[in-house]
Amino acid sequence: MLLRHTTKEVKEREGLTINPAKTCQPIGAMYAALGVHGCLPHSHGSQGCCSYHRSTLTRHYKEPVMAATSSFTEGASVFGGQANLLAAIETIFSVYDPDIIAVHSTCLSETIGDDLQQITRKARDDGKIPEGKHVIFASTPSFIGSHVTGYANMVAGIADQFAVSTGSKKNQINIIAGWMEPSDMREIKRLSKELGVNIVLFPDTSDVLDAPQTGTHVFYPKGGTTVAELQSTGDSLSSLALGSISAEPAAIALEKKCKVPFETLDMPIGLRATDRFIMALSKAGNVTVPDEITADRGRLVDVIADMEQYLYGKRVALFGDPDQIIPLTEFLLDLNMKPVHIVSGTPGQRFEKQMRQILDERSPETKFKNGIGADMFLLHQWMKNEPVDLLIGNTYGKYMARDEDVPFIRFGFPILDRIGHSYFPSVGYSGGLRLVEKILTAILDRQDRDALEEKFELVM
Amino acid sequence: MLLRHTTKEVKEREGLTINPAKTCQPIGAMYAALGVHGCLPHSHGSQGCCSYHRSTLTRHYKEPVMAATSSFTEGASVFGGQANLLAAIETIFSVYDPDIIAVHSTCLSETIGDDLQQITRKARDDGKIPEGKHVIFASTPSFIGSHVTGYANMVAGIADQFAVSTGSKKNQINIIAGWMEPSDMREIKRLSKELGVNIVLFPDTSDVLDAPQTGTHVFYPKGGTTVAELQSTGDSLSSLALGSISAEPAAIALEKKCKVPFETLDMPIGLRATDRFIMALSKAGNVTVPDEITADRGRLVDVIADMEQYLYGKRVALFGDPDQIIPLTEFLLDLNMKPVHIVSGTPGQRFEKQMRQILDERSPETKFKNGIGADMFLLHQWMKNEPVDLLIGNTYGKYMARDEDVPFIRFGFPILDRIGHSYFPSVGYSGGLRLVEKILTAILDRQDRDALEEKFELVM
Amino acid sequence: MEANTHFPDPSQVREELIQRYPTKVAKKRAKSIIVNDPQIIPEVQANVRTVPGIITQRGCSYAGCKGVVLGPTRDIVNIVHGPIGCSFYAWMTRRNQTRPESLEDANFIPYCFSTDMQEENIVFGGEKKLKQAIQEAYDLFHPKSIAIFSTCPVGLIGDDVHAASREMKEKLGDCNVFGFSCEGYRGVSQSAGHHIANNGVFKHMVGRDNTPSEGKFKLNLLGEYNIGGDAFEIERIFEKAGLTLISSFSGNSTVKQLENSHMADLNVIQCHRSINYMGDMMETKYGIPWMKVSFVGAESSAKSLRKIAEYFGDEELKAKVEAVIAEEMPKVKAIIDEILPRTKGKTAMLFVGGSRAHHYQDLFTELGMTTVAAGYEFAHRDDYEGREVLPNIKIDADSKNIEELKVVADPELYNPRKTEAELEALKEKGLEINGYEGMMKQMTKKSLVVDDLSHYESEKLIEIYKPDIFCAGIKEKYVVQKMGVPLKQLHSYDYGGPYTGFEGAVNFYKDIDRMVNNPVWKLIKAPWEKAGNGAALEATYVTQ
Amino acid sequence: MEANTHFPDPSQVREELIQRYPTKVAKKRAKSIIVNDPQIIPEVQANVRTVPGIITQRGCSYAGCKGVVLGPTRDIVNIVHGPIGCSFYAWMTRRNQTRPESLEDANFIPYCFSTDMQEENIVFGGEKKLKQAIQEAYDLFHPKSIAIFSTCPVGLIGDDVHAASREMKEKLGDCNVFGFSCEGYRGVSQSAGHHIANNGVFKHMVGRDNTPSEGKFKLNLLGEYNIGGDAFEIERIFEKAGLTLISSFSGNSTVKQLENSHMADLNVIQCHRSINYMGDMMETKYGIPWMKVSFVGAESSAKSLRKIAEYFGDEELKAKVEAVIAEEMPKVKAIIDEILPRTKGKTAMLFVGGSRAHHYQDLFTELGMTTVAAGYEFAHRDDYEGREVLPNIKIDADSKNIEELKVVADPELYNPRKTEAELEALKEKGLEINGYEGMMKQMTKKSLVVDDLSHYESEKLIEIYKPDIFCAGIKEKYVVQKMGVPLKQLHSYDYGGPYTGFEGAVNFYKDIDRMVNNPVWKLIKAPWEKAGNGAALEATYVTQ
Repeated sequence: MLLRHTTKEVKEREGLTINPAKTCQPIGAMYAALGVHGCLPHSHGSQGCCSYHRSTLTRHYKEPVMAATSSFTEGASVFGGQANLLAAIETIFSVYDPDIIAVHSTCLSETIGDDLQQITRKARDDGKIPEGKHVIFASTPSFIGSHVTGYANMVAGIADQFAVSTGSKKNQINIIAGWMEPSDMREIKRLSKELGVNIVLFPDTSDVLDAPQTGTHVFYPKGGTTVAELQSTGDSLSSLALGSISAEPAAIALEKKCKVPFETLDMPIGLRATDRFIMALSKAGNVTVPDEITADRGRLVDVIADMEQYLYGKRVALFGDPDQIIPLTEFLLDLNMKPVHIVSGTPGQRFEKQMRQILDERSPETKFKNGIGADMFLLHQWMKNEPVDLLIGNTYGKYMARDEDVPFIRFGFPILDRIGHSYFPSVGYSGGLRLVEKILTAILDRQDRDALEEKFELVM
Repeated sequence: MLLRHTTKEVKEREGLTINPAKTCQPIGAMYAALGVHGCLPHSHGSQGCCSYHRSTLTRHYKEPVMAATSSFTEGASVFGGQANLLAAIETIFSVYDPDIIAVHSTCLSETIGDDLQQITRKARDDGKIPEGKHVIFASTPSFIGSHVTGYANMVAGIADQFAVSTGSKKNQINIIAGWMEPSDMREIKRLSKELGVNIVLFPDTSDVLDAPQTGTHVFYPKGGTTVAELQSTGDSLSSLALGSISAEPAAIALEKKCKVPFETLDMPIGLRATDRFIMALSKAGNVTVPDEITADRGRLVDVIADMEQYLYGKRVALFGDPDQIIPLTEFLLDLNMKPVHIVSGTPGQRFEKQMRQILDERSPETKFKNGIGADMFLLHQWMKNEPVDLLIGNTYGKYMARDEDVPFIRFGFPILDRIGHSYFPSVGYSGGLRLVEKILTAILDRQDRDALEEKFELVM
Repeated sequence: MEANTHFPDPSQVREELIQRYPTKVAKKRAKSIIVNDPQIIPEVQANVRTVPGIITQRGCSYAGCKGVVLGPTRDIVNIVHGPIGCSFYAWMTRRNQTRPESLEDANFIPYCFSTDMQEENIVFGGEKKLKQAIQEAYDLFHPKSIAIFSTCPVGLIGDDVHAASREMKEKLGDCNVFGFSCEGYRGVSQSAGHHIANNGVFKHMVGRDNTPSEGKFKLNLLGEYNIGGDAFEIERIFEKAGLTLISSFSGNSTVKQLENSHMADLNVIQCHRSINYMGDMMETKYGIPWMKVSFVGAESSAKSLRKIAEYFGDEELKAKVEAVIAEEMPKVKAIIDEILPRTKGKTAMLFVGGSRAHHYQDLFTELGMTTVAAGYEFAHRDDYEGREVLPNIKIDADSKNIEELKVVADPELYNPRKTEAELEALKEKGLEINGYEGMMKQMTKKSLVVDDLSHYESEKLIEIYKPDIFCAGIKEKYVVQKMGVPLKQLHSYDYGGPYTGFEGAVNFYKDIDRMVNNPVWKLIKAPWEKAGNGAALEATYVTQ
Repeated sequence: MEANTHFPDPSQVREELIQRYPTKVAKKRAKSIIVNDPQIIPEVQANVRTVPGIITQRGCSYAGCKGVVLGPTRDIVNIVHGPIGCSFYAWMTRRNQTRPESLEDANFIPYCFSTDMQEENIVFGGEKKLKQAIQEAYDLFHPKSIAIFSTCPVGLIGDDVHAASREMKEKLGDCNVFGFSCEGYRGVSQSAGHHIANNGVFKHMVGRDNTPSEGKFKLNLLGEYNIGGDAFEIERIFEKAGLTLISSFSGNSTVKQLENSHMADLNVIQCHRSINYMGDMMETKYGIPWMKVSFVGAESSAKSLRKIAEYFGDEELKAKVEAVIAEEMPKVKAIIDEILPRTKGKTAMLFVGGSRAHHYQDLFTELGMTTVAAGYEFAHRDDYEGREVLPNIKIDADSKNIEELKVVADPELYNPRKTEAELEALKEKGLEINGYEGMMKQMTKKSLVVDDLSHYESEKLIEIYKPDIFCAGIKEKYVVQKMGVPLKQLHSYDYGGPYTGFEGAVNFYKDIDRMVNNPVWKLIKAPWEKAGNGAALEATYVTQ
């Protein structure tokens, strides 16, 4: 047993988190900033934060992840980090020449009270920001929220600090990407194009964190939302925020600053969430849905219908980030599966509310929990008490899956031990098909493994 | 042991085929005909043939497969099948109203000597073929070749019987699809569009054998190459035949009939075969390759580079159809893997020649065999003598994989127990990425399964 | 029970089914599309040639002989003599399960053997290659028995598989080699192949081993092919009831069992169509009566057990059978009670095989569902109307070449298990010995009976009746499902089962419940396809 | 050995590396970029603050303390006091392998423990939550020991983890609880954390258990963290040679071993940077000499074994060590002979850690490869220039707050294992006791030494030198590979290993061979990207 100390008996814990189902805000801010073209994320704190975040993102994407740090030492912690950040800005623009530096704070700089707005203003006043270049920021103390809210804060910061309302509307819709893979962002763009709606998608890590091997390291890869696009978001007809936790804050910021109305949707994971996305986007863009999208949808329904017997009633435990696992839970129910245990480390009442909406009618007995105490240790204990047929979650799930001998699907962040997530989308109908394929493969492989010889099936 | 009677010792066999790595011609002809819009395949033989072919194709695609039969009884076998076929043509046009009936022969009708050309001519002369409708045919006796050559014969028949040379060239390239999945054909079209080359792809089973669930059964789904497109192939600038066994005969037929020059390529499976396809198509269409295709290629190379350590030296056994496993073998070598045993039931010297070209330099010790005697029983025996790390082949491989406890990837025809093949392409760079993902998943899942607890890896 | 009255007039339906056919075809098909009346049992045209060009469910003689009857045998090396396809397509595709007692016992089911005939064998004859193949199979596997199956060209080119088999049998000495002339063109469907298979097994296997068996109540189970483990469940019940199964024909069977099967005292027949020949021949030659049973459905299983007990006439056995039923039934009832509210009132159609379309109606009845239309793929009139029509059936040109074995009482082994008087007494108790009443008696008035349903007719029927479930085979499955109607495969069971006996009934109930109540059928239309787009509202209910 | 002469003038390279920096930065960086001369050993600026904004490889003090030194301990519950991230990122990411003797033995390595501090804990203090967490950990797991690691805000808000630990240790009674003030901002890199960890382990663990151990030749292995199973291989070799390993610091170690480690008679140090404090402190307090060894490389392993045998001065041991070497070496040589022709003449760069950049050069040397540039991520001048420079190192403001423990000889346990005379004699035999000569003596003249290499410098170096392989960490891996140069991770070993000892050397040779000769690097350019499209020809060679 890998997790040999995990007991079946569940005891209430108040002080100790074991095997968290979340990490801290700054890494989310770093990821979000990578979705802006020509942007260098900057971690205002100790070197360790930046190193850890870069390492984790690198392991997930198997791609270069560039970011700088204010390299706090004890002096900075005592006297404040302004000098470090000013020095960093100077060094960065001269050595790495980004269009934008996106600074996020850490628990350290927040605890000592560094004011990023004030410091960046000073940097500008001191002439440390070259003409046409930008320094933006987001407050992301590690002791609040999670990596998901850190992402949300940086995306909101991007919206707030770039969007300009010129007074004349543009025929375009903002799509604010919740925390999703580059492949997902690429698919959102493809779908929008197929639908015939002009969009500005931000952030957009496609062509950044899925860059080709070319023999050259391109420090600022070709992807990412451009400054011009970001500025234009203030003139867009409306915004669609894909994810109430990770994307909505940016939509609110845009509404506040530029009066761009918004609608918040689930991330388009699974059939119905994609339906809602397509409906909302076609409505926002005033277009009819082309047959090819309807056909793609029909292919997904077709596979679900054809393979329903293998999905029916299968018990699933899942953990991950709220904007992903909320629509995934709905999708599992549409697959006639049974999500039985769900945890998400990210705090917030939206999770509970949305889960209730999905589960109350169709699966009121499902156990779910988020925020403090909603860790993988708890999930594992639940699994020991009420076993499941399938576990879905990030790479750390593999330890539970092996101990409990449960088929396991990698989904979410981080995925450190397999490739594919950054190249093949999970969103949209095609993403739904991929999820169904993965689920079926997991279930059928297990059936094949465990079948008695006389029950080993040729056709399934 | 599922295959408990399979001995390690290899004995030469002359009479007995055990667990074949092929099936018979007519099913290939049926599959090819489904790739023509409005076409009903017709099996000129006993009912059993048609029933078996429809069943096998249905199990592979989990889709309706419509085809009719001449329903031979003893009388027809004695007196010839002309009456049956004429009756069938009449019934079919009145009941099922296709644009085209594509007749293929069977061992039965071939043995008794039915002449399809003569019978279809008689049908036309007798007024049994309505105005504007077509009856085409191919000779596909089961005792020659394999399902692959049956496919090739029907595709050649389609080319030969539809193509018209009007004397004025059209700015388009024919792409003759070797036996591939609807998903592959869709990807070929997508790539050609991205490349900016006008093509006529035939046959084309996309939107036929991957039809959406709509609540209605569409007898002739929207996909398939149209008659007009097929007729225009005679005016195309050139043809690219994707597969020397399954596609080249149609290219030769077009050259013979309409003087359309052709080039034969491997099916674009894997990096280099796709390179050659892109090069050939860009040359034929006189276009430059857009950056997005180069980037897709770069992403595939990137993943190979990043994950090379898991691929390196892994020993692979594979079986399947020549036009697929030839480029797959090349791809495995490019992945730095070691194809060690290869069988293909389809006879013909092209296989040996092409395999030699690929293997002689990089892996001269690889065992391969095709045609009579190249069955899965032999492959299994080879595996018992020299074990492998991975088996690749159609669903029937699962029995060997389980017995030998070898990871298994489903690839080829038929795949009866999983979904995905018809929706996600194996061709092109994205298809290569999918293959690499599958290979890595198989290898890494096995590593995870077998790892000692202290060697169980978080990051891979 | 009357079929639900909101259904269209079945005779109008019949008109609609045939109106698109050419006149001759329509005329012919009309005779196979019958409005049922269980009181009078109208005649159904069956076991006739399918019109060429019609998209039929049917297969061929080879499929019936090799695929259905011999396929499930575990320790015979079944070599298909012909081009590769026929053997390939019958390779494990029928899910005949088998359970050898140990790893040392033979099990050839996962293997596909073929002579893979090439053009030269067609031109110059394939006997030599066949004999070579037999020799190689013997050298590799040393089986007790090797069976040869002829595919279409074999008969045409004149290969004598029987002579070749005899020669090799003699040469090998300890291996029983025999052939079947089951070329695909024989007869009009699989049915011809069943008959050929019955003949071959009877001639070459039954009666070879006269070793007496232990057991007080010895019977054979005929026409049970252990698809999805059906035979396992029946075996379980037999064992529990104290019945000794000598041999199955042919699910989970062995050569030894088949060769010893004439030592049983009763043949019970599950699939009448495919194996009734064997029952008759064993009755004639050995004096073993046969009795139609059905272990499909919990009630039918109970009834069949009681019939068997009654046959043996032993009070202890009867008590044991009642005890078994009393133990099994409550579990079944509990599931029924849970599921019935969700299935009651729904409708089914069954078009499959030569027996299943009849017996699976019992399971639907147990679920409160009505069978509105049914028919067989390859049955004969007796399977529809009952064996009493046998003397009136005209054998047409397509079937008359199928050999009828001349069977007589065995001078040594004939031993009538029941006297005429005993049989009479049993009949008076309601036991139909050597009889079968067919499907139609059980179906409601005005329900539709269609033999050899065509694809065209199936689509029409679905359009008109909109059944909640349709039962057929793999070729029909996705067509029907594309129309939004779940299809239950009754050949392969959709890779589920077993469906026989008590446990099987529970499996079936659950599967049908899952299928007819699956939410996926409500997901078919995209919100933007729904009228007035009022659905857009519904589609956004999870947003905030 | 001279570096290959076709390389650019290293001092020009140095100019190129710094020319883009702002003047002050350039001036600072220039002192850390040194052209080597093994004869004179120029001074390398090291262990100084990284310029803010520079993209550095370095991490923080917490990473050095929890991640590096304490992370590999198996049966301590290591609770990170702070917001969730720090604990999350150090969760199994360093591949410290461990092998408990049975399923009953504790193994907390796959667990991540955190107090997950929230805003209220920052505002009102987190000690209460910390004590609650300790209590909960104790109640759930009953560990022998609980260690607390402070993250950045902890020191700033004034949580006293030491007081809290003492209080809980007393309360729990049978659990040793102690804390580390390893906040991320302390020092300039992980190095500060190593020192803090050394102090804590020395204070709270070493010397708690005076049970004498069996074994004639007892030693501790310091600075070996069992990444990829390195310690397992060294353990294998020790056991084979008859050496008794009392404790590792800290790969595959247990509380019991660490607490008993002062009973050993020799400390051998693998990673000088992270653990030399421990060697010195144990020498002072217990009289155990330490000796620098390296088990990276087959020759180094042999040499280190001989040094240990020489230290113990036992002839039998020496003979046994020679026997082990004689047995192991041929297998290594055979592989080298096979691989060398494919690796000889190739070049490597190593920028990693505080020890590996030095020792892995040996493995490359064994492969016939030249190290053209190398440097550490967080080392001190002594790791470059040798411990003789220690007295001359100026401690700057960033490091002077790292506690230096005042250690004196233990009144009871101090026991010098060797007399001054014996030590002198050993030195004369070439054994450097309590010494380390550093990396630069071993490197070629004109090779480049760069401390705390920045991202910018690494890209420049690669552009200029085009090395065949680059060794660094995960953050650098894909950057370098995007440039078409394979990168070998020397922290995580790319999830391979072990690389120590004889078997490890073979593993490394094979991996490097695979990497530098991988055909994938030839596939980077698409045929249409190749000049003149002559490549199109090549690309079609398989077509017919």
